[in-house]
Order: sequence, then structure tokens, then C-alpha cells
Amino acid sequence: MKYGYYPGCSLEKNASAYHESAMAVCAPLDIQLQEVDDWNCCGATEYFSIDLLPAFALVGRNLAQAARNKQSNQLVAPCSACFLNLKKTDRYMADSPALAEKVNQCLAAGDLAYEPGSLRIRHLLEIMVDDIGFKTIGEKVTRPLFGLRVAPYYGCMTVRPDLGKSFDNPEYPQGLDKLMKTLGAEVIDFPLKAHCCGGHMTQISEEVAMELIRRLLKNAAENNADIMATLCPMCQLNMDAYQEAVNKRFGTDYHIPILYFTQLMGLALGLPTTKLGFGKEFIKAEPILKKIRKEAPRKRRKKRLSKQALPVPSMAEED
Amino acid sequence: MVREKVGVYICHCGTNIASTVDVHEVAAWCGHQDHVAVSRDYKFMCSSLGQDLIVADVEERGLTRIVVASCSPHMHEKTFRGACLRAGMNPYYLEMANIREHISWATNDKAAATQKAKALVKAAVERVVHHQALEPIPVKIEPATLVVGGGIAGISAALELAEAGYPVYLVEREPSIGGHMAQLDKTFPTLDCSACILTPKMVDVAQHTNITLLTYSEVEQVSGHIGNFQVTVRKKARHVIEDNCTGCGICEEKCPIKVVDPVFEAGLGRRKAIYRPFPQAVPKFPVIDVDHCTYFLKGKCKLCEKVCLANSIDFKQKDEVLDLKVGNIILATGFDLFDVGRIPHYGYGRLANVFTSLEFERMVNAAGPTQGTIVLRDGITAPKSVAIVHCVGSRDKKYNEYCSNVCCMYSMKFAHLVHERIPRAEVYNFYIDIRASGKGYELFYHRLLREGTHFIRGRVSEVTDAARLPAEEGKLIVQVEDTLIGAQRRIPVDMVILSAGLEARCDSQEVAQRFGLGCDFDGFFVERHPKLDPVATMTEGIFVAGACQGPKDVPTSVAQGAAAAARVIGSICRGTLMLEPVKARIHSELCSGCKICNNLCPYQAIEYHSETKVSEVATALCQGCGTCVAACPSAAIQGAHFTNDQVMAEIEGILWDKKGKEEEAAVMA
Amino acid sequence: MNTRYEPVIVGFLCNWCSYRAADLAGMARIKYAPNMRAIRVMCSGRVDPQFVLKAFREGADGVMIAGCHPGACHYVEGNIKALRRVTLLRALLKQWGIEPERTRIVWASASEGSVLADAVNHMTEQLCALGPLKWKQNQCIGQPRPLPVEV
Amino acid sequence: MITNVRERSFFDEVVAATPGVPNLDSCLQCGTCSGSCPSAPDMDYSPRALFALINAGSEERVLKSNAPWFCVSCYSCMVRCPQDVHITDLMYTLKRMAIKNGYYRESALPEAPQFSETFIEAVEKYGRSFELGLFTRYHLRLHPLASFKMAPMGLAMLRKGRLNLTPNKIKNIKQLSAILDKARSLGGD
Repeated sequence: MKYGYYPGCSLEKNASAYHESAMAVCAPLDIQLQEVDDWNCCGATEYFSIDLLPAFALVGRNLAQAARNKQSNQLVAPCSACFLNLKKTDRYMADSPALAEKVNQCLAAGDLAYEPGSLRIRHLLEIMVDDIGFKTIGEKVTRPLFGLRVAPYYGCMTVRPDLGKSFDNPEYPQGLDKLMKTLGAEVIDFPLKAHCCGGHMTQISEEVAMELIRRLLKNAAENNADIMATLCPMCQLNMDAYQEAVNKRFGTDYHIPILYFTQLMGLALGLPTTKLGFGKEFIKAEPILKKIRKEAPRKRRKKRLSKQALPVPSMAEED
Repeated sequence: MVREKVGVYICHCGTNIASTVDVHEVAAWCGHQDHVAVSRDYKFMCSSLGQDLIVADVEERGLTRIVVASCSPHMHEKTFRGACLRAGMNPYYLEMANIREHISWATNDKAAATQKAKALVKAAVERVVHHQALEPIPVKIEPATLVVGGGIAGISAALELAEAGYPVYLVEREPSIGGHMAQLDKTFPTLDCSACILTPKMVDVAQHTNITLLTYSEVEQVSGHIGNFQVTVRKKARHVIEDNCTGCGICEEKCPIKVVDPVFEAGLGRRKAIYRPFPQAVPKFPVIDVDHCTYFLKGKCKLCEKVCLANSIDFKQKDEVLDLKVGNIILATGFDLFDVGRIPHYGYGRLANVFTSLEFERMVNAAGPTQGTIVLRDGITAPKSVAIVHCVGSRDKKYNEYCSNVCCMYSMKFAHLVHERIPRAEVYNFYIDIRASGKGYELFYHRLLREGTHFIRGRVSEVTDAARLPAEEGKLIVQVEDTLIGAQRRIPVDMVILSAGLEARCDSQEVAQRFGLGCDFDGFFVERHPKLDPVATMTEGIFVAGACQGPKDVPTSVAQGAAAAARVIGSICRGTLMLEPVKARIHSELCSGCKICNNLCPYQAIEYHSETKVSEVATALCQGCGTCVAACPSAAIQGAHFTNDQVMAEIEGILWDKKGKEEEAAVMA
Repeated sequence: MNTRYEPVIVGFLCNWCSYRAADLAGMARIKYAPNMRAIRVMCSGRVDPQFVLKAFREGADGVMIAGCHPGACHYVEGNIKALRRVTLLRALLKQWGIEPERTRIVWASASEGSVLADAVNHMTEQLCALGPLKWKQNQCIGQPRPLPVEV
Repeated sequence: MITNVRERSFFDEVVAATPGVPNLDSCLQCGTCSGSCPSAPDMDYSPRALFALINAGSEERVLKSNAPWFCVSCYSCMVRCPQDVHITDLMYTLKRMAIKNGYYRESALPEAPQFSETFIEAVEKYGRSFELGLFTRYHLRLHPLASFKMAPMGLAMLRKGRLNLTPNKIKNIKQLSAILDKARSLGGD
């Protein structure tokens, strides 16, 4: 399957592990990512704070460039902020003809045009979950992640806001959980899986950011997670690069490697770690990966309820 | 055509119409129009003075047709037809122009409003000269009534009717009547025991000779019309012979299969595979749950049959289909509780000690799974702190935008019950607004304030087990903005109760269609008028009562049940009812016998006579939709009061200011 | 006199749903374009194609037929019959030079005052954009010919 | 609709400067947004309180508030809001208005806009973001001392190969500039 691909600035260097591993896993899954020609920054969360129309125009240029790809009308973004900016601009232009016209006036200054709705903006995780599917991925798994306890971490902008309809539940998403289970990992029920990592607050108010990062690490550690799987460069950076700072500040001792979900997919698909960008993380993943077992762990028996215990409701499976 | 003398009356409706439509101008202009003999405007046409104006003009000026331009015909057509009748005129010589709802209330543009008013009045004048004298059609009212739903609203309606001496069929889907009220422990604000006030009424229903109780039954089909409905009811097989069963309960006691009861116990308790929902169930006969009974699943067991001394177990029993004839129908089908799992950040299903309100009702019920003790999911530990979350699924555009009406009050009742049973427990109520508008409700709120309940104004953002501070470890944390101090708070508690809203029954659309009713956007049945006719529906002879019409509490449901019964009794007492003579008729001399109309009629009211080679409408079956009239290729079918002549004239009138312009435009272009 | 072109829409509203929706729009004081003039019929299924032709002949710029939602018709499925007729009729009208947008079918239940109001606003805008009826120029086959006269 | 009952002009301005229909007029003051906000404890006014102030026409207090600058764009408020108020979008609007009116300087978080500005300077110049440049310029500009604290982190990033020493530039930067110039000339709203 062919898709347009918008890597975004982070994946060029800071999150190159994400880019490398994404490329590596796409090949065996028959996903062809065609990079948008001469794309520019999406403006992250910053441009909208300064100037509205230029912010839309900035994203508009990317959409216009991407729409020139005649082989696919789908545009994949692995970075959550990029994904949201692309999706939001397309959606707001579609909802407001006046805005669409203005953005197109701007684009015309660069001999470009974009018709809202002509691209379908998708996140890389969404492609894996909805297009490729757990069944296909499961069949390709050669080195299951048995024994590895993974905290699936979605962060914010992939599932929120649910502009019309998000591809997963905006409060309690399931896609990454199921994907990790497909890889053989043991997935913890991570209560903070869609809570905020602090975003750019690390730069603006360290105090705020550190507390947000601490909460996530604490909660993951309490649930005995070995590693955390992320799908956003910002989340990865904050929790990885600042983990030591958090330990210092709060007197804690967290050592939770923060990996991109594509890195874990690559591992399970039997790809060499050298092709998956391992080694760039601050909290070393290597020691933890030794925990991976050859055998599937025995299923724990459900605890029998005591005689007095009341029936426990179960969460409805969303399908 | 004889020249008709039309009287036109433009109503000001106080300032409702007059402030937007230039009523004097319309009346003056109208005076110069064809057919119009009298044209007046008046403050309130619906007042007796206004009506007298019509009567006097008919008598003095010999008017033959009347046009009233005022509100919607749905509001006052009856009123003005009455005036015509008093003036000695056939009431169908009246036509109304709706210049209030459709004009003055819908625009602020005075010029456009006045222009549109002229068009509607002109249309009415042109139409009314083609009106024909019609006579209402009398129908006999069958004295039996069908009540659907055996909750408190249905029970009230059934008892009122039965007491008045009329036969009632009470149909209930579940094995017992009682509805949601039977699940409750206490009722707000007086805290009387729900069972104590409800069960005597349930027994009355069972014993009343005028009531035929059909539980574990559902209405499958309804046809006919007011006075004469034919209803098909499926009585599902109980697998228990009611004539033999003494209700001793030994079968239930010995049955080896125990399953969670999602209906009566709201998932908090269990029942057997042969069961009565609760000990005071009416009727007292159990039913076999064939989805769980070992005999039905595996072909053996039959323990119940062995222990039953009255030989009342019948594994081969089949569903029974009954045909009923009733004159009126009361729907009291109740509500469903909002599914709190739809809000994942409140943790229901993930966090064991988050409960729904109905689970908590069962928990505090002395006859419930915990015999009334308030405990956590482990069944042993009493909570030291309880959070009650208001507005779960209510007042939210994503779920239900309306206020569910009863949650504030039952939440406060819960708070009181916690205080009563666990004296030192801390109880928090998280609310947006406290709505305590019923009789005695506000006082109950004040009482709770004095009992020490913490009221925190803020809609709960999330319920989580992710602790941040040591004090939060092992607790459920309720995160909320305390809007009165403007600060975010995290309150650790042992138990969370989600005060779920009330929703229309999941199948309310289907039911509405079966009975020919409308549903509002939220799925509740639509009443005829929200203020003046709250229990009648758009369909004559079908009434609604209780929460199927919108969320409501016990007193209001009881009142509505009684009100619906009173309306039905009124129609039974009259014995006959006059129906609108809006019916189709086929002129046999014009009919070509093509039979196109035969299959179009949704009521199979048109029959083809092969001897005469023409079709004929059975007036009793015709409902007057006019579909056949529109389809007849030889214009042989006439729809009374909506004839082609009348509608064509109306179209001409309504476009009086456009005719000719179109040619102009064509020339210009 | 108003210089703006104000189209007139003849609205055939069914007695049970859409006429009441219009009543409700008024009761809720929803303000919408005053361009629709309503004629009450018992059911949208009563709308004879002749009525629509007649309205255009008398100078209407557009015709709106409004009924209950599919599945919610007071007379089982009169609205579906109306839908079938209108679909055919629009195709025919096109041949006489009357743009299909000028004939619209709308579903509005008795509780959907705003739906009806929105539909009227929308159609008014559309008709403003189309301008006055120019069916003589727009005819797509042969010489101009008058609209068929009623039977 | 304009009513005479309360001062609406500031309210209207805020709404007009927000893309789409932000539904601010539907706010119930229930506090779901502020309860959900990860940085609410650090804000001088909670988002809900800000909306009440906007409604009251309290322009200065709103635009001097640090709340919008603490917004991390997590959108939790927005998906939970029972009235579908576009809270995050409104926060962006307030940031833009505060910059335009210069009020942000008096807020408790005056450096926040400069972070955004430094970020977009690079974007406008190169077409891509430039993290090393961003961190050094931003921190040198505002906290020359703190940049020493940040330095080890930067070095570690460099060592890990996660930081570019020179910015990446897009090929057709002229085209991008033309587009952005046009956008600025058409006005932000």
C-alpha cells in the first residue's frame, strides 16, 4: 500500500530512531511511504500562538505539496503534533469556505492550491492498526516480546481532539495496547496512557513539565512497566531526556526506557536493532530487552472471588 | 359557482402578531379581494368576544365562509369551528391562516412578514370558497384499554381505569410488574420505603377483577384507530404453568445455576436460572431463563420439575399469541439508565469500586445483594469516604443534552443513606447545579447540608487510581475543579457512585413506530402539546405516561398515569367519538379500474370490485393520508377537505403577488 | 421596494411532522428566511406532481416538500412515496428548464423546528444564487413549450 | 446577537478571532476544563474562570493572565467539555491577542511568547525548525544563566546524534516566504 509521508522536523534528527524504525518495519508489511517533496515545518504548537493565518498557510503549503502526489490521497504523519496540525488545517478549511479561500489566496502567492478534504490525514499507528491489522502483523512476528511489560503511551494529539471522529477513543484508546499484545508483549493497563507529557513546557516552565513527567514515570513504574511505548517524538524526548533530571529533582530512581512503538514492532518482526535506531535513547533499552523470553509466560489464573464479593462489571470491548 | 361571501378575521394575538405583521394593512387590503365580504382585525380572535364577532357577522351579513388568520390550526382550529357551528354554519367552511408561528414568531422583517401574511390570507380565501360541508364520522369506543408497561406510571393508570369500572390489559415485558421503582430502597424526599408504598399497589393490580395482567409479554402489532384498536400480544413461555404454580419458591431454591442478574439487580447481584426477580414479584410465578437453564442448554437436569409439588414446570410450553380489542392505549414504557461505560475516564468497569447509581440502589436495598449494607466490591469493607458524581451522561452534548431531572435528588438521597449507615463516612457530592424544584425537595437539600455532606460545585473531570501523593495511594481519586474557589482539587475516596442519567428506552423508536407515535430527538415519545396536552399524543386514542415521555420522578409519573387514565375514561364515557371526515372517496364513474391505488394504500382500505371493474375505499379503514388521491391517473379519487380544487386554489392564492412576474423576468433575461 | 431578489418557496408540509416543525420553529422563536409559504397537506404522499407544476406556473421560485423522517411517517410510508415522485419529477422538470435544485424534499420531525428553519434558509440562499426562474431559456430539448396544463 | 445586558464587545472579539465556531457562548461554567487541565494548578485563573471573565468583559485581566501560556495543548478539556467549547483554540486566540495588545509582558509567564517567537523565526528562515538554534537563542535571550544548566542536556543530545549543528533548509524557501508574507498581509484573523 502506498501513502504520502510527512516525517516532520523531529524525525530528521532528534527522533531519527522513529524514522529509521518506521522505515524498517514498513518494508516487510508492504507499506510504501513516499516523502512529501520539500515539506516544511508544521509550526508545532507555536505558530498558532503567534499568528493565525500564517499558521494555517504554513500547514497549507504541506497539504498542497502532499496533494500533488497522485499515487495516494492519504498522508501519513508519525509525529502527533504534525498529524494534528495537518488534520486540523484540512478540517477547518473544509468546515469554513472563507478560511479555505484565504489559505488558498496565500498559497497562490507560491503557485500552490489545496482543496480541503482531498487528502486523508492519518497517523502511523492508525495505519498499523486499521489498514494492516493485528492479524497480518501477528503473522509476521518472528521474535515475540514475551515477558516484556509495556506501558502503552499515546499522549495527547494523536487521539485528541476528536475532530469529528478520532480513530481511537480520545480518553481510553486501545489500538497501541492491542498492537503490543499482538507482538507478544505483556501490556499494562496504564491509567495515564493519554495524559500529557508536558509538551513544550520543559522550555517554558520546567517546574510544570517535571511534575507531569514524574507522574507518568511514577505510574508506569508502579504498574511494573519495563518500558514505555510512545508514538510521538515530543513525548519520547520529554520522558527520556528528562528522566534523569526528574530522578534528581524528586529523589526517585526511575529507569524506564522510552521507545517508539515502531522500534518494538521491528524487534518482534526480527529486524536487527541496528536498523531500528536503538542506542539513541538516553535511558538504555538494552538491559531491559534481555528480559524478553523465548517462551510465552503462563497465563495467570484469575483470582477467585471470595464468597461475599460482589460481581465486578467489565469494560465493554470497543470494536 | 354561487358567489360565496367570505369573512376574514386578522388576529393581533396581543402583540404576538401585531408587532411584526401590519394587521391593519392586511385587513384593509383583504377587504378589496375577491369573495371577501367582511375583513376585520381584532386583538384576540380566540376570546369569546372575538368568536362572537364571527357569529354576529354570519348572522347579520350572511357570510358563507370564514377565514381566521391567527395561530396554527393545531392550536385553535377546534375553537373557530365551534364558533362556526354556533353561527349555524358547517364547521368545515372554516380555513385558518397561520400568521403567528409561521410568520410573526419566525422573522423580524416587518415588510416581509406583512407581505407573507397577505399571501397566506389570500391563499386561505381562495381555498375556503371551494370548501364543502362535511360531517364528522362517529366511532364507537371499545371500553377496554391497553396499558403498556407495568412500572409505577402504568400501574397507576391501570388502577385508575379498573377502579372506574373499565377493563384493562396491562402488558409488561419483564416477569414481574414494579418497574424501576421496585428496585429502589427509599424514595426522595420523604424517604418512605419504596417497597412499602409500591407493593400494595402491585397486589391491587394482581387482584383487581378488571385487570388482565400479561407479564413476560410484548406487544407485537397494533392496527386500527381510536375506539377500535386491534393489538397482538406475545406472551412469552414462562415454562411454568400459572394455573398450577403456588409460588412457593422451592424450584428457585433448588436450582443449581446462579447467574448475574443484569436487570433487576443491575448487575450487582445474582439470581437462579428459574427465578422471580424479587420475592414480592407480581405475579408470583417464576420464569425459566432458557439461555442459562441447564436443561435447555444440555438437555438434562430438570431439578425444578422434580421438586415442584404442584407439577407446574412445563419445559415444552410455547409462546402464546393473543389478539386484543381495545379502544384506547396508554404507553408507560419507562426509561433506560445511561450506560456509564461510555465515559471511560470515570473508570466504570476498570476501577472496581466505581458503582452505577442503580447498583447503589440495590446495595442499599434491605432486600438487595448486600442486605442493605454499604460495602466495597469485596463485599466486606465499608467505605470511609464516598464520592457521588452528578450529571453522568446528562447535560452533555456528547451523550444527552437534557437534564435528567431526578439525579440531583437521588444523589442527595444516597448521601443521606451513607451518613445513616456509615456514620463517620465523608460524603462528597460533585454537582454543576443542584436542581431541587419539587415539593419538599429544597428542604431535603438543606437537611443534607446540615448532615455534613460536602457539596463541591464542579463537574468531575476524571476518576483515577493513578496516585500522585502518598495520601492518594490505594484510593480512587476524583479530580475536579472546585469552581467556587476556582482551584483544581483531587479528592481521594474509597467508593465512587456515578449518578447516571435517564435515557429513552433503547427500542423507543421501534415502539413509537409500532404505535404510530413520534419520538423527539432524544428518543422520548412526543406529547400532543408540551404544556396543555402532556399525556395525549398526535395519534388519537394513544396516550403516554411516565418516563417514556421524558425523565421524571415518581410523583410526576403517578400523576401522569392518572391523567392519562382520566383522558381515557372521558372518551369511554362519551361512548362515541367524532372523527375528522378527512377520508378518500372514489367516483366510480371516473375510475378506470387501473388498481394503482390498491397497492399504495398503507391500510389496505381500497378494494377492487371485479364485477364493476372499479375500486372502492372502505371509509372505516381509510386514515385520510391522500396518497391514493395524488396517485390516481384519472383524478377519480377525492380526498375530503384536501381536494385538488382546494389545494390548487390555495396555490394560486399563495402566489398572488408572483403571477406575471415570472413572465416579466423571462422577458428581461 | 426591496431591490434584493426575494425568491418565494411554496412549502407543502405534512400535517404531522413538518407542519408542526414549522410551528415549533415559531414557538421557539427561531428566526429564518420569510421566503417559504406553507400549504398544509395531511401527508407528503398527498403532494400530487401537479401541485408542483402548478406552483411553478403560478410563479414560485422553488417548491419544498417536507415530511416525516423515513420510517416515521404517520401513514406508514407516504413520505417514501413522495420521495419517489419527487425524484422522477425533478428529472422531468430539468427538461422543461427548471433546475433540479428548485424542488427539494426535506425530512423534519415535529421536534425539529431548527431542521426545517435551516432547510428554508439554505434553500432560500440557493434560490438567490440561481436567480429568478428562467425556464424558457433553460429548456434542454426543442423549442420553448409551455408547462403542461393540469388534467 | 447583541444584547444590551452585558458588555459583549470583548467577548465578540475573542470569538471572531477564533477559527470556526468556538461555542464560547454555551459555556455552563461547570469546570470540567479546569478540572481536566494538567497545568491548571499553576494558572492564575482557571480556564473556566477566564471564560467567565471574558463574558464579563474583563479584557485586561484576561489578557494579562498566564493561563493561556500554561496551556500545553493536550486537548483534554476540549474532548470532555459537555458544551463542545473549543477551549484549546480559545487559548491560542488569547495568546495571540495578548501578544497583539502587549499585555503578555505583564503576565506571570512573560517568556512564553518568546519561545514561540524564537521557534517560528527559524521556521520562517529555514522552513524547518532548528532545535539547537532554538534552545541557545531562546535561553541566551532570556536566561543566560539557565542556559548553563541546559548545556549538558544539549551536549548529551549532540553526542547521541539527536541534535543538528546546522539548520536544515528547504529547497524552495522563497515560495514559503511568499506564502507567509501574503498570509501576514491578509491579516491574522
